[in-house]
Amino acid sequence: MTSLEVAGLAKSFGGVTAVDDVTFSITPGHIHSIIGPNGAGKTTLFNLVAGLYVPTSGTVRLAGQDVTALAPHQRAALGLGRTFQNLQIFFNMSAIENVMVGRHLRRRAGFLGSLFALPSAWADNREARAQAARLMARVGLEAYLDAEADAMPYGALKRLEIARALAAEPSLLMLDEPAAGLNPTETQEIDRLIQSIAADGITVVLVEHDMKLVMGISDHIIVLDHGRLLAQGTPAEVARDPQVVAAYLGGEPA
Amino acid sequence: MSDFLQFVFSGLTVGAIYALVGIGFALIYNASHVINFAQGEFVMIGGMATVALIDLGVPLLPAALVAIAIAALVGVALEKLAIEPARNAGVVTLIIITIGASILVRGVVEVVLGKQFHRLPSFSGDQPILVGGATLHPQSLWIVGALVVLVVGLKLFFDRHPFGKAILATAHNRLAAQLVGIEVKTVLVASFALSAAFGAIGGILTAPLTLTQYDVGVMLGVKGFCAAILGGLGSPFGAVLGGLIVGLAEALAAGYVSSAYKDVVAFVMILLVLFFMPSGLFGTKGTERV
Amino acid sequence: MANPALGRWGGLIVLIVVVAALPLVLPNKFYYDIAVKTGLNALVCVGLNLLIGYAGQISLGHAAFFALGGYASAVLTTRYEWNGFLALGAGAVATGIVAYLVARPILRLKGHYLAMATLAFGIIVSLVLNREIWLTGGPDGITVPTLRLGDMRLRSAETWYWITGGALVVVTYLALNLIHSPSGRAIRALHGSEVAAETLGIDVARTKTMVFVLSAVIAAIAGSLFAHADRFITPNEAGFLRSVELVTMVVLGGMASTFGAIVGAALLTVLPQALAGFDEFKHIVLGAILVGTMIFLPKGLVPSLGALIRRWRR
Amino acid sequence: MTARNPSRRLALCLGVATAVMLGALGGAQAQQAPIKIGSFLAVTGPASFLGDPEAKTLKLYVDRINKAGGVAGRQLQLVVYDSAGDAKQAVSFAKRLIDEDKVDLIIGGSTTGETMAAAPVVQEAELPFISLAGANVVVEPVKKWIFKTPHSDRMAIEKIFEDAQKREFKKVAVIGGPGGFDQSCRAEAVKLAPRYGLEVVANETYGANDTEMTPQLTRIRSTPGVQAIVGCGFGAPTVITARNYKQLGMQNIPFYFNHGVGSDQFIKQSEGATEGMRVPVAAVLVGDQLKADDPQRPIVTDYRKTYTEAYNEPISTFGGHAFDALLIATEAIKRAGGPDKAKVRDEIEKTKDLIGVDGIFTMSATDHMGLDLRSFKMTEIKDGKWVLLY
Repeated sequence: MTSLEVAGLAKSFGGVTAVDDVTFSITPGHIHSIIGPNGAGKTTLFNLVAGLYVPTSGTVRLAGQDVTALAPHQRAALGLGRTFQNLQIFFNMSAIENVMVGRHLRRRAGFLGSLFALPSAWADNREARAQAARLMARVGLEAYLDAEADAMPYGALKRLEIARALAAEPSLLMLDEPAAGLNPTETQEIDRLIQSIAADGITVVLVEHDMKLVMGISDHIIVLDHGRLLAQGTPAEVARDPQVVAAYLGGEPA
Repeated sequence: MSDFLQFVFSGLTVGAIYALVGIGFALIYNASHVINFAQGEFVMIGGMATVALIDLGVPLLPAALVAIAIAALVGVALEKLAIEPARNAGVVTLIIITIGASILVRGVVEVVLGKQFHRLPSFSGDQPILVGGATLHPQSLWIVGALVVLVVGLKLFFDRHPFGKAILATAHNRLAAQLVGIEVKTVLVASFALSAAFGAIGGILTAPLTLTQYDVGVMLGVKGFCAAILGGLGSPFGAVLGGLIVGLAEALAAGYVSSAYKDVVAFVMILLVLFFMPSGLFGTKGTERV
Repeated sequence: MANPALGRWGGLIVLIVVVAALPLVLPNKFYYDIAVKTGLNALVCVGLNLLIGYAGQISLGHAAFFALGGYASAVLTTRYEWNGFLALGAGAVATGIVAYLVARPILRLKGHYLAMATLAFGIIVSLVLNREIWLTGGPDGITVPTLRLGDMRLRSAETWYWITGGALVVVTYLALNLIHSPSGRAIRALHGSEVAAETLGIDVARTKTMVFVLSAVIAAIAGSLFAHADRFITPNEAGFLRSVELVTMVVLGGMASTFGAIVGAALLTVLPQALAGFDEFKHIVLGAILVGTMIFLPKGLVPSLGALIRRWRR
Repeated sequence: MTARNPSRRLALCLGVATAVMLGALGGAQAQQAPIKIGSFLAVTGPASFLGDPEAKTLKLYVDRINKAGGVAGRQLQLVVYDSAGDAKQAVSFAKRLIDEDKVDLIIGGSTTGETMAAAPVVQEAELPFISLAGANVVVEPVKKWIFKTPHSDRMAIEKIFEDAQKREFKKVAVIGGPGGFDQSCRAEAVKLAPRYGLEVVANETYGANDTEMTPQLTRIRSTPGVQAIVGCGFGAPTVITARNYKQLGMQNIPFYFNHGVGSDQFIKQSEGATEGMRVPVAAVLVGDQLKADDPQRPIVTDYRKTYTEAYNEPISTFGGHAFDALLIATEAIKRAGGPDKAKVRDEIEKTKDLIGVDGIFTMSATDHMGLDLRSFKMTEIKDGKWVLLY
């Protein structure tokens, strides 16, 4: 049983092929990283898996189920969560409300229940707030509970996105450059956080530039270059792969 | 057949005005990504200012030129005083600002020139020209002729003149334009002035055919917006085609289907285009980056 | 604010107190009439604010829903002699269905395109109301009979004041419920980031449709009440400028602020009255206020003032 | 179009326009409160042809009456609101006049739309209301509190069709707008045509804010056998219709307009397009051409002189409607001995042989207009002037 399976996936934008015939699978419960130089197609791949882009060809399977034709919110309901390279915070809400949105899939009250404040909506609110507060504490944001999102520092927002994604209780969590723009201390904290998430049994897929982070925590690495799958394997295997060294590691002193 | 020709004449005349307003929308949108809901007011200013000047005894040509200049100045003022201070505002806010500005402009004209409606004498008399059984008003020739001249002029300006090229470059990529030393602020001001002038010319040319009043700008603005969207937002030449299509569709619908529903035609058309071709007939598709 | 819930329900209590106390200072029927119009505009704006302020979707055609509700009441009660309340309900349901049908294709659009599409929809509705004279009476409007509750004829301005005030309090209460519920957070998430909302399992198209239909139904009910309160309605109620007026009320008062919407509606209903003495310059003043507010208080009056008070407290 | 009078729409939720208060300034004799006359008129907007001279006439004559000592020993106070021709605003202003200004009587409603919109409010408030609107529907069926001064659209159509019959026309086309007055006029035309041996072969309509009527006129032009066109309407659309008529080179088809165009403004704005058009109008417009023994001649001459001197602009039939309304009202108040609403209403209904500028009024419980065809004159526009035919 695989957590995520991608077969022959391709996406082109008006003649430019961003992802080209990529096939790989991801086993449950580990930390997987997708690396590659800028423009290798990592974020496009994320967007294809999340369902934000419709692939030109190929299939995506989540936990064995073909989701290629499903909308992003349907994939989310199947246990797929993610964060974004360019922050996608709800800046029109407080920090804790951002995380509470993450509880959307776990709500019981419907639209009318919400409108008329039925007991189910009250219960939802109570439960969501408690869960959100717990998750914010877990990512180290307990000081920001009722802060307005647009007044928070960048590093905190990065962690807020992770807390929000966790609130949906995903089985597969995709993190797009969680350490980008963070200082070394913050990066270390993120490192620990990712490991603890994986320790809870959530499959983590990471896109990251910080090689030290990637090499340190990944169980399995997928290397993309120019939209194509270049190599995959353990950090040690990948680091030894001459193609990878040539294409990526060699080109950038890490 | 002569009826058909008559409707085509009528449609092209009206369409040419929509086109002029539509070009204005496109120019401003290109430079600033603002939809200027005050665009119709430039048309109104053109007509009303010319009427007022002629009433003061100024001959037609100088009166028209001064009216165009006044409209251009209002355009510049709009950019400097209302758009620029709100540069980073959202779409809705900018829409409200331009709507507020249009109310302000109408209010000023209402106070200065009154609320009565006015007319201009036709440029070349009212003797209709007979063409294939249909009649063509000389003023229609002026309107369509002016559109052709302005479009060709605009094309040459964009292709040949360095400043025209700068405007195009800014529309294409603002940051890059800034990096190669284009004064984006000047481009903005010029775009507002230019689109105001186009609107004013439209207003002056139509005033002899229809009537002009302090509030004629509203509907013309909306129709011009239709033209701009139909042509693909941000494409001045698309807007010209969009305007002519809207005008023709209206006239033919009025003639053959129901005059009561001619305005509906334009809006139904725009809805269909938006539903099935969201980037307009001649626009290009963009992709959202995440 | 230390406790957001306090501000929320505190605001509702203030609203109730204002509605209850206002009659003490209203000198005659004419002022009741203005108060009724303020209340009905506020009603529409509370609903419209859910769409514009919270969900972040602009509508330049919302007056169409108001007018559809009003005309449903007018036409069904005059031409088909329906009971007024039945007509009101039918109008709300029918408007909801219309809104549902246009929501999907229209709400796929964004920004200026959405503005254009909603504008076009509104204008089409107003044109139909103008042209179908046999049904609507044409541009000169249609007279609407008095609303009857059993044997009671609801016609005095005072009666309508209490009906409107009550409706406003109820709808405000519902709106506040919604905003601070799971569905409400989903609605607000659309404004914050549609992609993020999608990846958290929010069905974007469905959520947009829900809020669009809800705001349309509220507008339709307000329109029905308006038709009966005024006993007259014209197609101008569906017009482009009426739609713009409604959006302006929301934006002026403050987007994503329920009480802002009410304040905006009150201001733009009462302000023209206050300016009656400066008739000549009324539009200049109004235009200048709109532009000025948007430039200097881009968040609208209520949120901007709220921020000011919070800063001052600190 | 919907965007009728736009900035006003936006600015006015309720609609409040100029409140012109011409109060009793002679403090000495003002022991008694003044008699309040309220009015809502289309001073601006597409029907400003009508409302503007009406408002000016009311102001002028209320002033003169006050200077001459008022009515029934009391001064008059005039409150005028500008409804811009919008029915919605007319209702608001009618309410405001009744509830806030507490007027004793209302004159106004320049247009049929405004009048019919305000009618239920006025009926309910039970105060006399003299409308300046043309359509027959205003007084038919008779409404207890509502009267009107202009000739009705039915009379206009009768007058036009009589003329058409004399010229041996058989087939006519009708063109008009969607407003109440236009609608009513077109309906009368269709209804009355057979009685005059006429057939309405084309019946075209345009939108309230249309800027050109070319398609409608083109269709009339290509309808076989049209011998005359009858235009129903007032204000800007009629001017555009006339101009398009000329622009399409249709002058070979005779054109009649109804009395909604009865002002020099119409001729002036149409720039010669109206040459040869025939219009039935009230006597006031051709006052200088009336026979010397015409009973209306003195009052018409006096009104023309007074108005032109005060405003330095030509008179219109619309100002005349307002003049007559004020005349009927003041005469009734005099007879009633004060502004008691019920008494004034009864006295208005008893108006008999009152010579006004529109004609000689004799009202009754079944006739709240009180005019007949005698005072309605057929004119032709020649060299930009109204010329009395008969």
